[in-house]
Amino acid sequence: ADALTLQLKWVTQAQFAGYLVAKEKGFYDEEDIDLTILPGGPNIAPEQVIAGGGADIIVTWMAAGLAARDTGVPLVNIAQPFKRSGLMMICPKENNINTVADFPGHTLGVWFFGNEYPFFAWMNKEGIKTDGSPEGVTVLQQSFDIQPMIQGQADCISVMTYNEYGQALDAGYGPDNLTIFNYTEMGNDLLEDGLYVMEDTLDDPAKVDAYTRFVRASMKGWQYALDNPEEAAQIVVDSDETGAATLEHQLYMVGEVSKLVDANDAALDMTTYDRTVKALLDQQIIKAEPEGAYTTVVTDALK
Amino acid sequence: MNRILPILTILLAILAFWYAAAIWMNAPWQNTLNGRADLTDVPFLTFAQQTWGQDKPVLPAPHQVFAEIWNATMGLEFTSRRSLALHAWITLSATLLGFVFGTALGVGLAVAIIHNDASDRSLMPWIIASQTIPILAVAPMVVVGLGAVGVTGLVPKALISMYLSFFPVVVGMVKGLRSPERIQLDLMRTYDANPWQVFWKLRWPSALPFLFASMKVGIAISLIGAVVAELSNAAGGGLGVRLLTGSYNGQTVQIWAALFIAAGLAAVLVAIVGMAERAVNAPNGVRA
Amino acid sequence: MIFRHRILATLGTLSALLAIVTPEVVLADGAAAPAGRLLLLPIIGLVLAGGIGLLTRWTLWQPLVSLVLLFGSALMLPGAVAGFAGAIGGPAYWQSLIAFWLLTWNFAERLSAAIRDGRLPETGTGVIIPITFGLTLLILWEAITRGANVPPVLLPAPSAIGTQLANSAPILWADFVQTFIKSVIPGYVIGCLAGLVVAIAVDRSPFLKAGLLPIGNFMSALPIIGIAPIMVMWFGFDWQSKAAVVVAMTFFPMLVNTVAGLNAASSIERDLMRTYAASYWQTLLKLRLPAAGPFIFNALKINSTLALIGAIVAEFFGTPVVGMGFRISTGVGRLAIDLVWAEIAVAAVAGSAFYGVLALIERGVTFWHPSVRGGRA
Amino acid sequence: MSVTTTTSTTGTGAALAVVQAQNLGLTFPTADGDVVALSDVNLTIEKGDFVSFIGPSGCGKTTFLRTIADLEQPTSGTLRINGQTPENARKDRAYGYVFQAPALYPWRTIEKNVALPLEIMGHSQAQQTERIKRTLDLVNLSGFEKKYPWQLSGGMQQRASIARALAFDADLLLMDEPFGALDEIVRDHLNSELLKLWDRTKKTICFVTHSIPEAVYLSTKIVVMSPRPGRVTDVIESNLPRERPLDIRETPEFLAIAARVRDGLRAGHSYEEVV
Amino acid sequence: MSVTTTTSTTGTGAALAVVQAQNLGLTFPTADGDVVALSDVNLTIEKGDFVSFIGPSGCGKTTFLRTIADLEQPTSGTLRINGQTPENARKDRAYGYVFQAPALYPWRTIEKNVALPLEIMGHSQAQQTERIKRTLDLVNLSGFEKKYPWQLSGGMQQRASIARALAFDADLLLMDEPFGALDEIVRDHLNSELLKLWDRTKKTICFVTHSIPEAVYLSTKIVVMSPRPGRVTDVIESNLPRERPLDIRETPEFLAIAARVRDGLRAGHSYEEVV
Ligand SMILES: Nc1ncnc2c1ncn2[C@@H]1O[C@H](COP(=O)(O)OP(=O)(O)OP(=O)(O)O)[C@@H](O)[C@H]1O
Ligand SMILES: Nc1ncnc2c1ncn2[C@@H]1O[C@H](COP(=O)(O)OP(=O)(O)OP(=O)(O)O)[C@@H](O)[C@H]1O
Ligand SMILES: Cc1ncc(C[n+]2csc(CCO)c2C)c(N)n1
Ligand SMILES: [Mg+2]
Ligand SMILES: [Mg+2]
Repeated sequence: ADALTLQLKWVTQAQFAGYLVAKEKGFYDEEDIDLTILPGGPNIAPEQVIAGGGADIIVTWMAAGLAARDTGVPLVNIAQPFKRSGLMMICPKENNINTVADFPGHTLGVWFFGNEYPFFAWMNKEGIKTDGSPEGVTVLQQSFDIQPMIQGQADCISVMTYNEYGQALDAGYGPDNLTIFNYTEMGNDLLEDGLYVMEDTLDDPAKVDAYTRFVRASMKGWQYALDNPEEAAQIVVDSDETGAATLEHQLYMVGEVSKLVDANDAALDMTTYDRTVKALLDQQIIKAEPEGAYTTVVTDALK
Repeated sequence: MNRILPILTILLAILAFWYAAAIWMNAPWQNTLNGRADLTDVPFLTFAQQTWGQDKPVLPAPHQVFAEIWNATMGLEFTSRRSLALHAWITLSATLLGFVFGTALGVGLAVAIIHNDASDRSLMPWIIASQTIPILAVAPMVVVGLGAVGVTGLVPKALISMYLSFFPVVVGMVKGLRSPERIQLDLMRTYDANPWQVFWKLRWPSALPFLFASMKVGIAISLIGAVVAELSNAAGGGLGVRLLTGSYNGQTVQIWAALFIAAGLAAVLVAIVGMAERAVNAPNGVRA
Repeated sequence: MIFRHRILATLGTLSALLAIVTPEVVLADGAAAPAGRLLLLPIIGLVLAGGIGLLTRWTLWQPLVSLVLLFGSALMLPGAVAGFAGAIGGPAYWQSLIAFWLLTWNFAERLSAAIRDGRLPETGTGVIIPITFGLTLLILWEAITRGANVPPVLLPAPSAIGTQLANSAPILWADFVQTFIKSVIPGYVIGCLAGLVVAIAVDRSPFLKAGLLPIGNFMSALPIIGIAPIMVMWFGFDWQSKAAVVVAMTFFPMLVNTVAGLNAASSIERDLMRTYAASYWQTLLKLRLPAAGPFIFNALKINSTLALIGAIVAEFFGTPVVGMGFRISTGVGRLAIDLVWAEIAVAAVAGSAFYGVLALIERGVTFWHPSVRGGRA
Repeated sequence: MSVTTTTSTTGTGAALAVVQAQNLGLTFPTADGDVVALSDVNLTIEKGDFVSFIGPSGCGKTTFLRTIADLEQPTSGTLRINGQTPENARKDRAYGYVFQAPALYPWRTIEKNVALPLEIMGHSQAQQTERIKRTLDLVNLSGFEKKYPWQLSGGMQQRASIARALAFDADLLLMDEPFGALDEIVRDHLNSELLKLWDRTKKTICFVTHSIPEAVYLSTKIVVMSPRPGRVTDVIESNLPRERPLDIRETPEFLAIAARVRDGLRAGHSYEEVV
Repeated sequence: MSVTTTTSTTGTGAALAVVQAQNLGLTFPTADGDVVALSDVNLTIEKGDFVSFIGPSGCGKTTFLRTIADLEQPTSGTLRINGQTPENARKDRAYGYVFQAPALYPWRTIEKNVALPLEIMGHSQAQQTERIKRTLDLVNLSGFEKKYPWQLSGGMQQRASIARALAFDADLLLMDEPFGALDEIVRDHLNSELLKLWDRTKKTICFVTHSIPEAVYLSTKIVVMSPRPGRVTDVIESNLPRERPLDIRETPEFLAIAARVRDGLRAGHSYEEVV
């Protein structure tokens, strides 16, 4: 069997249900792939892990992947199961923020660690300064939870539809007392959880073949997860070594993730890709139009 | 008895203060909740009880924390991923491994330093400087870097523990190995003792009290190292990971429970070193 | 002693000689290799000259010249051959590195022997050895990261970090102000003062002392760093929460040390005060606080390293978009690892300077303590 | 034992007694049983007396001095200093104490160490300067005012501690082996200086020593003690003249008293268990 | 100064000399200038001599003993121990050294402390047991074998350290104020014990003391030293018989020698700068 290591971008949760289910269900074994899944965390940069040789494939956001490519880690997107973004910004109504025009003068919570690019692209597009000046907004590096909103430390916070938004709902917030800015609905979405490998490995046909089988099994896993949310959530909970995942929350997450993933099509959507590249170029996060940052050999082979 | 009483009194005072603080800190959220539920004029006692029973309180009440500790240790199979006992064990093993590494490294460096002027002069300033590096910043890179060369699991955490715990050991041991007075060293010289004999018959026994004092600090720091290392890598579990995930999910009770268990662990470890100290000292005849 | 010097110098010189004659095993690029070898030769020659300088009889200038030669060659080693893949990373390359290491070690041995024997003054020359050691580490680091092709995103070379230090000075300064000036200093001052005051208060009551001390001892052994997320929850994301973490981390070491220090005055020294029928405050000010000085400074020094770590860790749990901890965590996320290391370097320098200043003040204030007047710390 | 003692010490008008001990006892409770440090001690010291205490190690000399100084509490009997309780006497700053060890504060210069009691007792700056100068002169330490204790030899440190005890001019001096660490010549010198000081100032001095010649040379009264439990076995009144040149030590009168002291000592000295 | 000395010490057949110092000098370099601890010392000690060194504090007594023991290096002149360099003598384990302080290792029992040199010199277990018993008997410490040093009084500790120096039977004993911490009675006792030991074993003994009677009582030769720089000012040969009861100290011969020593001491004693 071909041994492959997959580095996730975050802790074990239903955001990665497809891979976890495929492993648990033996889909990788069927494809003769011996897969190790490494959970991520707040200080683990998958790009760094793969550059150091600690993983073969990583799950990461396109913006972070391209930025890494720009700094000399030649990452290539081989598949993109996530078609839409789950990122949102929510503001409790009492803060009187109803449109983007209301932002100036307020404090906004943003996730960093490679997750900040969509926000800055959006602000860039709206022409809002992010340096804390009165006519701009004050940015706060938000912890990966909704505490800044509950504590009133930020006027708006970042959430993922499938995770923190659920926590906000639990805490008694909802569409009627929140203003919600959904990146996808605003047309500001950048590509999220894609699969990336190192460019030089694509020269090796055997590797490409292994990647192809890996992606095929993964998509099968996604399909299975979307079809059987309860079982998928249970698998996620069982795979979590930290014991932090709860069935209820993971079930919610599977439901929300299913709205973002297309289990039948792993191919990259070029419109979103172009938007992502443009956003990064506009912000000068990358200096030049990327060449060869994606390949279709794997997704083509799937057909 | 007259040693326990003051401690108990202080503990009670802390507990009382804690309950009061819990009311105060959880009140805003409780007011929001009550407001939503259209509850007005809640009597104070009821309100207090509400603040002590929140799901995700800003400050959990002591009984909530202890209930969580109980449920997450005694209430679960040890092998369950939710079991804090399991996570404590994971952290403990990294702590112990790191402590052993750290003590060995510390003693080794100290021996080099006292026997070799060049090492003393070159190493000591950098050993101090090494401790000013924010280890938490380096920890993830250590984990990733070692992962890249195939070292995963316990060892990277243990290395971070080692990095923190070797320091008190070097400092203490250098002091200890240098603690023999000149006259005691001269005595050895009049016997024409060789360096090996001087070390084992004089320096080492005089350094033992220092070694144990440093090991007490070292093992507590080693635990901090393990927790810090876990904070930066959720893989594999451990108390640090529980702190982290607790914080992601706003599970304050879980954070506090993990903290308390870490605290208890530190206390037990220090106590064990203390017991070892007494066991070793007894035959050496050192006064209690 | 002299014998060991000889062995070291001989080994080092032999190693350098070997570097000349070792054939390249791997020739990555047939054309580049001979050129790389050519470039390596004069460098190895320099190392050799340095080694021979060390081997000959001891006078003061010889080792110094050797050292200059050694460092000169070592600095050129990774730099000059950067373009020649065949030479870098080859056996000759590693041989010269080993030679370099052995010879600098020999240099340090000789210099410290000279200081010990009184041939060189302690002041001034005393700092050459640690500096040499630090430079040697840097050079080895540079040479190894380059020679072994360590991915820069895992561990950048010191030169890259240095460049980043220079280029990002404004950012680094802003971060330094946010973390060190705004969080560490106030937190440190408040934590230490509070520990001191509480210790003095506790000291008056044997009951409180009996109750608080074990608890304080216990608390100072705890992973207090774990309260960072809680403090961010309580005190907001700006510097206040970081300062709070620092206060919590520095309080207990100070409490415990001061209480121990207040008991450090010997019973005969106290009896003396008693024979004068001195009041509590007179005894405190004239005897017990001065006697506690070394303990208090001990806590101050411990706390100086704790404080910085505490503040940086707390920044991992939410901060404005400035600060050393913030830069480090986002830097890793953006793979700006050289910036991360530049930040770490700033932290280390700031921390060492903080510690150094405290150590200096300690020398001044507790000049009378045997550990201070007895020479090296 | 107390019988011999009583004869020579009681029956004196209490009005003049600087120290008066009656059936004084002191027991230290320790982990392995009580230690009786003083038992049934009867002693009267009158104004202007120079009393030496001599006895084997551990016989309770230091304890007795400490009890006078209110640093230990007697467990039985009564003790009066200038007719008051030891505590009140201490609060009156009735005595200066020279400990067995110099007990100088290492962070203070010699002059500041001598100034310590003056500061505490609230003397004016001018008075302090004057007294420091005078007492340092007296113990031959002029020129060392600005030195720190650890820069001085053991003997100089001991002299500084004597200066400190003299600085505030208490009428009663308690000195616990002040010259133990000094060589014979210096000791001789300080002995005669001390005698002169005593003669000039009419202070009352309680002096602990291990040296028989020293005790005989200095004292008007020699108290011989024996250990387990600490008792006074003999009180020897010296009839040597107040004026004592150093070579008085070779006179038969001197040697006779010394022999009596030695006998008293040897009697209380059950060799094996004591040393 | 060296003139007086030379007359009485040189000119002896070097073959028998245990210690032979010629123009010996030792200077300590310190931060504030050099300290001349010994200068131009000429001295010959023959086999079986009991030599006392006496002189004010800081005159170089300890330094001279340490130089013999190869614990300090002379900066001028020559020194021969049994005709060898001090270093070789030390490597031959030619002497036993009793320091000014007991320097017992607190983690070893008394018997283990005495065993220390034997362990280091590789004596067999049986030999060790035998010698420990013998030397502890000699210093009257039988029964205290299993005690730790801190469970013993100062005097007992000092005796243990003497036992340790005797255990390996070196022919030369260097003793630096071994009885300084003891009271007079115990001191007398140990003095006569030491004399007996010396008489019985014919060892050569170098003995530092501050006490004139002690020096006179014990020695065949008294070396008087004076400080700044440390010089030998007088070497007094004692003609007292080898057999010396304690009351020899009251004889006129004894007092005469003592007076001579005292004069020698006082001469070298420029009081102010020395203490
Ligand atoms: N704090 C104490 N606790 C218990 N026992 C004590 C204490 N202080 C002194 N002793 C004991 O009381 C006895 C008398 O001690 P003290 O110090 O008065 O003797 P000393 O005559 O001054 O002896 P030295 O000549 O050695 O100074 C000794 O047996 C000693 O062990
Ligand atoms: N290591 C040293 N460095 C500098 N000076 C020293 C050193 N050791 C001794 N001295 C000085 O050498 C002189 C002689 O000292 P030594 O210890 O030999 O005196 P001593 O006669 O033994 O005095 P004591 O009777 O007080 O023991 C003194 O002035 C002392 O300060
Ligand atoms: C390193 C890292 N940080 C944040 C996200 C974004 N994200 C995706 S899900 C989620 C909520 C946590 O469960 C967050 C914050 C990420 N993908 N990787
Ligand atoms: Mg005493
Ligand atoms: Mg001496």
